[in-house]
Amino acid sequence: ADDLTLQLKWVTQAQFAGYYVAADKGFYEEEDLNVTIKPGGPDIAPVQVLLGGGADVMVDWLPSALAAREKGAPIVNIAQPFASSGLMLTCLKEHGIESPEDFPGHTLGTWFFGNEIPLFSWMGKLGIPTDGSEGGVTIQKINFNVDPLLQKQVECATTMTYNEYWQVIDAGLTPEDLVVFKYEDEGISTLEDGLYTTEENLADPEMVDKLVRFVRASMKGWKYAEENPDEAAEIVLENDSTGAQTEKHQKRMMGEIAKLTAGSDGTLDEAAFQRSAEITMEGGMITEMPEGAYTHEITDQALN
Amino acid sequence: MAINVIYAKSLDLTFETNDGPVHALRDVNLEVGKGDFVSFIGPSGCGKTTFLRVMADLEQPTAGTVTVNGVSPEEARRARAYGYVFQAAGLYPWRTIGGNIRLPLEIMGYSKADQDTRVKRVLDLVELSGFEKKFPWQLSGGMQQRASIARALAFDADILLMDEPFGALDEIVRDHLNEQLLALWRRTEKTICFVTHSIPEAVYLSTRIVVMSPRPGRITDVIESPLPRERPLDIRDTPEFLEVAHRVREGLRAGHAYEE
Amino acid sequence: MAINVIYAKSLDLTFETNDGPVHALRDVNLEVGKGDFVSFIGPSGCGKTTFLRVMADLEQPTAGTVTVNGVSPEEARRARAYGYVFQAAGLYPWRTIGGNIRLPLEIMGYSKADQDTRVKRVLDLVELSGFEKKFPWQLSGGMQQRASIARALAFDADILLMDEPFGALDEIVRDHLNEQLLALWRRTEKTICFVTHSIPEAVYLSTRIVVMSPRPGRITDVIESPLPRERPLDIRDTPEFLEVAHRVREGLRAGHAYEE
Amino acid sequence: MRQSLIPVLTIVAAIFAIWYAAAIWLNAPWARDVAARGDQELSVTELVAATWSQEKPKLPAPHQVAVELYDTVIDKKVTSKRSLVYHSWITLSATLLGFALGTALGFALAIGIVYNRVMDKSVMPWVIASQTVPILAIAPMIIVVLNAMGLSGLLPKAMISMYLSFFPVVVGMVKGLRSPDAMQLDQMRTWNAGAAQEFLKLRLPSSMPYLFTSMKIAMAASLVGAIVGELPTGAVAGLGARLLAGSYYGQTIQIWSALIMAAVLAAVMVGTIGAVQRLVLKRMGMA
Amino acid sequence: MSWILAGLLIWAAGWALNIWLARQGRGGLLIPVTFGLTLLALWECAVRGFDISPVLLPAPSDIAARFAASTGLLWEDFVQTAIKGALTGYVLGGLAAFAVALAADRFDFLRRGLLPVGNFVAALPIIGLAPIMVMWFGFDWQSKAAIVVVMVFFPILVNTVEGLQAASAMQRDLMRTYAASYWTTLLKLRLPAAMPFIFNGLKIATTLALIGAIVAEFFGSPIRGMGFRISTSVGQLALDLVWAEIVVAAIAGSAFYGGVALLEKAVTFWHPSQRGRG
Ligand SMILES: Nc1ncnc2c1ncn2[C@@H]1O[C@H](COP(=O)(O)OP(=O)(O)OP(=O)(O)O)[C@@H](O)[C@H]1O
Ligand SMILES: Nc1ncnc2c1ncn2[C@@H]1O[C@H](COP(=O)(O)OP(=O)(O)OP(=O)(O)O)[C@@H](O)[C@H]1O
Ligand SMILES: Cc1ncc(C[n+]2csc(CCO)c2C)c(N)n1
Ligand SMILES: [Mg+2]
Ligand SMILES: [Mg+2]
Repeated sequence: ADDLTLQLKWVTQAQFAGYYVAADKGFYEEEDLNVTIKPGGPDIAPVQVLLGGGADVMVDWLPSALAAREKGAPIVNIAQPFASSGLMLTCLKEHGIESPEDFPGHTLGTWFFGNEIPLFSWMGKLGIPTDGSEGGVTIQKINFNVDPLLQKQVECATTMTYNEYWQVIDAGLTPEDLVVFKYEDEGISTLEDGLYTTEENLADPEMVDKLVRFVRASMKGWKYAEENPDEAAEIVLENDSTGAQTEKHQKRMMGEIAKLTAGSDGTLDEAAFQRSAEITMEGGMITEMPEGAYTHEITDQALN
Repeated sequence: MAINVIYAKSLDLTFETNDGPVHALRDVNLEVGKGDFVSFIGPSGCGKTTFLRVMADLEQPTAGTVTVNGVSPEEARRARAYGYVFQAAGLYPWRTIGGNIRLPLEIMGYSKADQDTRVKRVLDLVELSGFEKKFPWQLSGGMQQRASIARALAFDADILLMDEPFGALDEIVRDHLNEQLLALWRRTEKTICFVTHSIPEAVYLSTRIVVMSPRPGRITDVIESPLPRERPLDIRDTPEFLEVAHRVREGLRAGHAYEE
Repeated sequence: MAINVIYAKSLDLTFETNDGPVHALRDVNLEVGKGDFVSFIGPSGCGKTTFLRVMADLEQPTAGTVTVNGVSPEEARRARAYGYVFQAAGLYPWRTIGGNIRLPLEIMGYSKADQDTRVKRVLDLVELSGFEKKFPWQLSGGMQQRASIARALAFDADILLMDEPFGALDEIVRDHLNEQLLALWRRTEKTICFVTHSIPEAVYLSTRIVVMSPRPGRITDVIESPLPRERPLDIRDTPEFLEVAHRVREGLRAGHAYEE
Repeated sequence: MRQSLIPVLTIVAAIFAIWYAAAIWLNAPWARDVAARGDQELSVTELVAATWSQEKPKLPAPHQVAVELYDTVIDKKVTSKRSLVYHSWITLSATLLGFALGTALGFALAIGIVYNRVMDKSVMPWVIASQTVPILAIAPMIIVVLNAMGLSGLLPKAMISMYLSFFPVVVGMVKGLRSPDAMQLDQMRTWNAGAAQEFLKLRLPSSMPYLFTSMKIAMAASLVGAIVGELPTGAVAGLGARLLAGSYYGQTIQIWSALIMAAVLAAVMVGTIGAVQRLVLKRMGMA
Repeated sequence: MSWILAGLLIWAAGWALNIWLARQGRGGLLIPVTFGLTLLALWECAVRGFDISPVLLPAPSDIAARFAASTGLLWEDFVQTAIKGALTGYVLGGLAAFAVALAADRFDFLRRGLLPVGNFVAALPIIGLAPIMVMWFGFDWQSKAAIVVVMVFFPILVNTVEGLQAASAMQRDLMRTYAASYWTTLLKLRLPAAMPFIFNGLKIATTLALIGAIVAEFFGSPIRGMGFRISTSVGQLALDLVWAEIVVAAIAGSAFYGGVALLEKAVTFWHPSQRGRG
């Protein structure tokens, strides 16, 4: 079997169920692949792992991938299992925010590392200053959890539909206590979990062949996971070596993830790419429209 | 009867060491009156230092009683009743010679001006003027020893406990310091306990000479000196002097196996 | 003409200190032949230790030349030509007395069995048998000093450099060790350089006595002893002895301002 | 040991009292919010009870941590991924390896610095500079590079531990190896002792008090290193991974139990070094 | 290939120069600087020779260029992290450790009780404490200072306690004969004797303080600060900026350490380790 290593963007969770399912159900084996899945973490930049030779494929979000590409990392999107974005801004109702017009004067918490870009371009569109000046908002960097929201260090916080939102709920708040703004609805969404590899790999026919098989098996895994969310969540749990995840949370997450992958066969939607790239540029993370940042070569072959 | 400045009764002191107990003092009895100059002499390791340390409340006897000025050594120590010259110089390396001598004066709260005059005076006394600003490691062994003597003389204690203060000095300086010490003693009526290895020194200085023998340390002889308090250096050639010296030598010899 | 074991010509040594230079040695010239027993005497701080340290390659002269056994002090040191007894005992606190004496033997690669016999022998010599397993701080000052002498005698060096080795010992032990040292010297034909403050000791032991004067340290007198090599203790009462002692005392006195 | 029991217990009791009080203080706003949302008034006892039993408290009460510790230490099989013993062991092994490597490296550098003029002048400033590099910033890179070189698992973490722990050893040992006084060094010269002998018989023994003090600090640093090293490896396993996962899912109780566990490890290891220190110094007649 | 060769040559030349300088007994700062420059040249050659991607490891020249271009930003971050966070924490932590060491020394009960517990608490890994401190003290520099306090506490405490035992028996006996009070003995004897140890702890703590403040910012910070910049820039793969921050950290840390070392030299001039280089 051919060896292949996949670097995830985050810790083992249902967000990556497709890959774990493909491995667990033997889809990779069927394609004569031996896939190693490396979980990610807060300070791990998958691009570095990819370029350092620690992985052959990685999961990344488009804005950060484009930024890396412009910085000189020759990475290319080869498949896009996530069709829509799960990113949103969650506010506590008690702070009196009901619509975007209410933002001025409040503190918005967001993740950085490139995740802040859509928020900045959104504020730009709304004409709200973010430099702390009169009539503007304060942007606060927060880590990948919801504590600052719960402890009222910020009034709104970035959350994912499939993860942090539910942590807020688990903490004892009800959906009625919250106001959410989905980036997808505000027209500022960018493409999330896609599969990326290096140009070098794409120049190697043998590698291309492996990637085709990999994408095919992974998409099979994703579709299986969409149809059997509970089983997929179980599989994820089995693969979590920290032993910190809970079944309830992962099952719920799988349900939400299924909504995001629904309708994607892995092929990148060029319109969505265009929109995402523009937003990324408006946010200042890239300076010019990228070229050659994606290829349909792999998905074309995989789906035939 | 005048009160004894130092009074020891049936003193015992045993050190516990990794290989068994060491009997440093056994049944030691002694009375020292005010203004006495008592020398302790005895073979090395016989317990002279230990005895001095007991008087100074630096070591606790295993049995027996000591009083200093009629009170316990601890109370006497708290009352700053004595100055102690250690067998090794023991200067603090982070202080200059002047600073080391000034140390007890600072602690006892002498005024700044008083400190300065006293430091100057004792430095002169031990002939170290000009070395006030040097650090201990820049001085020769004998000079360090003199600095440590100066330190103990700088303040006014009624009792001086001196553990071989002149061991590292040449005969001329030693004679000189012996004279100085005697003059000081006569002038101030201090009580002095003095450990030495030199028989002539012991005889020259003391009103009483205590001879000790080793393991366990006991007092084997206490010799009262017939010499007058006024003692020019050449008193050392008188028959009385030689007579006393002879007695001390005999007493000492008895403590050494190989001399018998 | 036999080669000089120690040869010093126009030696100068100046220490730089925080407040100006200290002239420790100035124009020192000396020749010591094989088998000589040379004593150095002089007021404290006159440079005796410094001179010994120069011979031992522990201090570099500022000017002038020294040779030891015809070679530089450094080469002599590398050839382990001498044993050195320091003015302070300087025992290593983490080694027992036995371990301290064994230390140079270990370093010089004596066999285990040889080490044991030698340690036993020198401990006997300085009368510390039974204290082999004790740590230095469990010994009295004089006992520590004796241990340090034992350490220097434990290995076979042709030259012994001894800096006031008997300073902290009582007269009886001192006499005893003096005799032992003389016997050793006669038996082994070692060359010995010996610093002391005791005039009788210098005269009793030496074939030659070097008198030094202070700041800057100079040699003011070199006295050849007329005494025979064979010296019973009571030689100290002979007129020759007293005559030499007198000359030394005069030489010494010259170095002390207050005696003039 | 026995004389220490009562003082330790007193202090521990004081800490627990403060801890419980702090838990009330820090968790009360949340408890009031919950009550307000449910339109309830809380009596004082209810408030206290509520602050000590939240699922995601700002500061968990000691008994909550104790229960969690019991569940994850005693109640789980040690091979289970949910067992803290399992995670502790993973961290401990990296810590010990890193500590051993760090101590060895620190030792070697200290010897080089004390004996070699060039090293003394050139290396020390860079050793210091190396410690000012924020390890968390380069830890992921180290891990990535080592991974690319085919090293994974224990060693990369141990390398980070080593990086943090060699420094106290260098600083302490340089000082310790230079602590013999001039006379002691002179003696060695008169015996013409070789460099190795001087080292073994003089410098090393006199550096012992410094060595042990440094090793205690190095051990604590090494543990921090191992935990830092576990963060970017993708939160796979170990106490660091537990802390991280706990943090990302807002599980304060889990964070605290991992923390306490880490502190227990550190205390045990530092204590062990202390015991060895007492033993060695006693045998050297220095205690 | 030629780059690699050049690197090897430069390395050999730098080492030779250093040996020569050391032999001359001159140099002072020159030697470490040569050593550092050699390292930098090696690095530059390696990056170019092996064609390493700038998102993995930027060349020193790139870092220098970025450094020059962003001094304003770097200064702002420096003030936030090094001055407000690290320095405040260092001073507070040092004082706290010192006070606890004294208290433990004065009251045996405290020493027996506090030291074991203190060791235990201080051994809490900062990584775990950081999120908690941020939770308690907020995002700004106060929480960083709090973490630094915890980090520097242990080394200074351990060394101070050790140092307070360092005076020799005879030195203590002397104080006894003067019937010196506890405080006098402390001031005139035990503190001076402890200084070599205390400085040992203070020196180690300098580097810990800076690391602590930077690392703590990974767990929450306002949108400035060295740790913030490093962590966000890694995410953006702006590694030249990351390294520019690291350079700032290294310079600040070394200067801090150097300052404490100078102070040590002045205070413990009498200690054998300062008197002569053996
Ligand atoms: N390391 C040093 N630094 C500065 N000055 C020194 C140093 N060592 C010795 N000296 C000075 O050199 C002079 C000679 O010292 P040395 O130790 O040789 O005297 P000495 O004759 O052995 O005296 P003693 O009989 O008291 O031991 C003294 O004035 C001393 O202050
Ligand atoms: N701390 C200690 N622990 C164990 N034994 C000790 C200790 N101090 C002294 N001794 C022992 O007690 C005995 C008496 O020692 P002390 O120092 O009083 O002798 P000394 O008469 O002053 O001798 P010296 O003339 O050599 O100074 C010695 O045998 C010594 O080994
Ligand atoms: C730098 C950076 N690291 C990780 C993620 C990955 N991510 C995807 S979803 C999510 C929330 C947790 O489920 C996170 C953290 C990111 N976006 N940016
Ligand atoms: Mg004594
Ligand atoms: Mg001398």
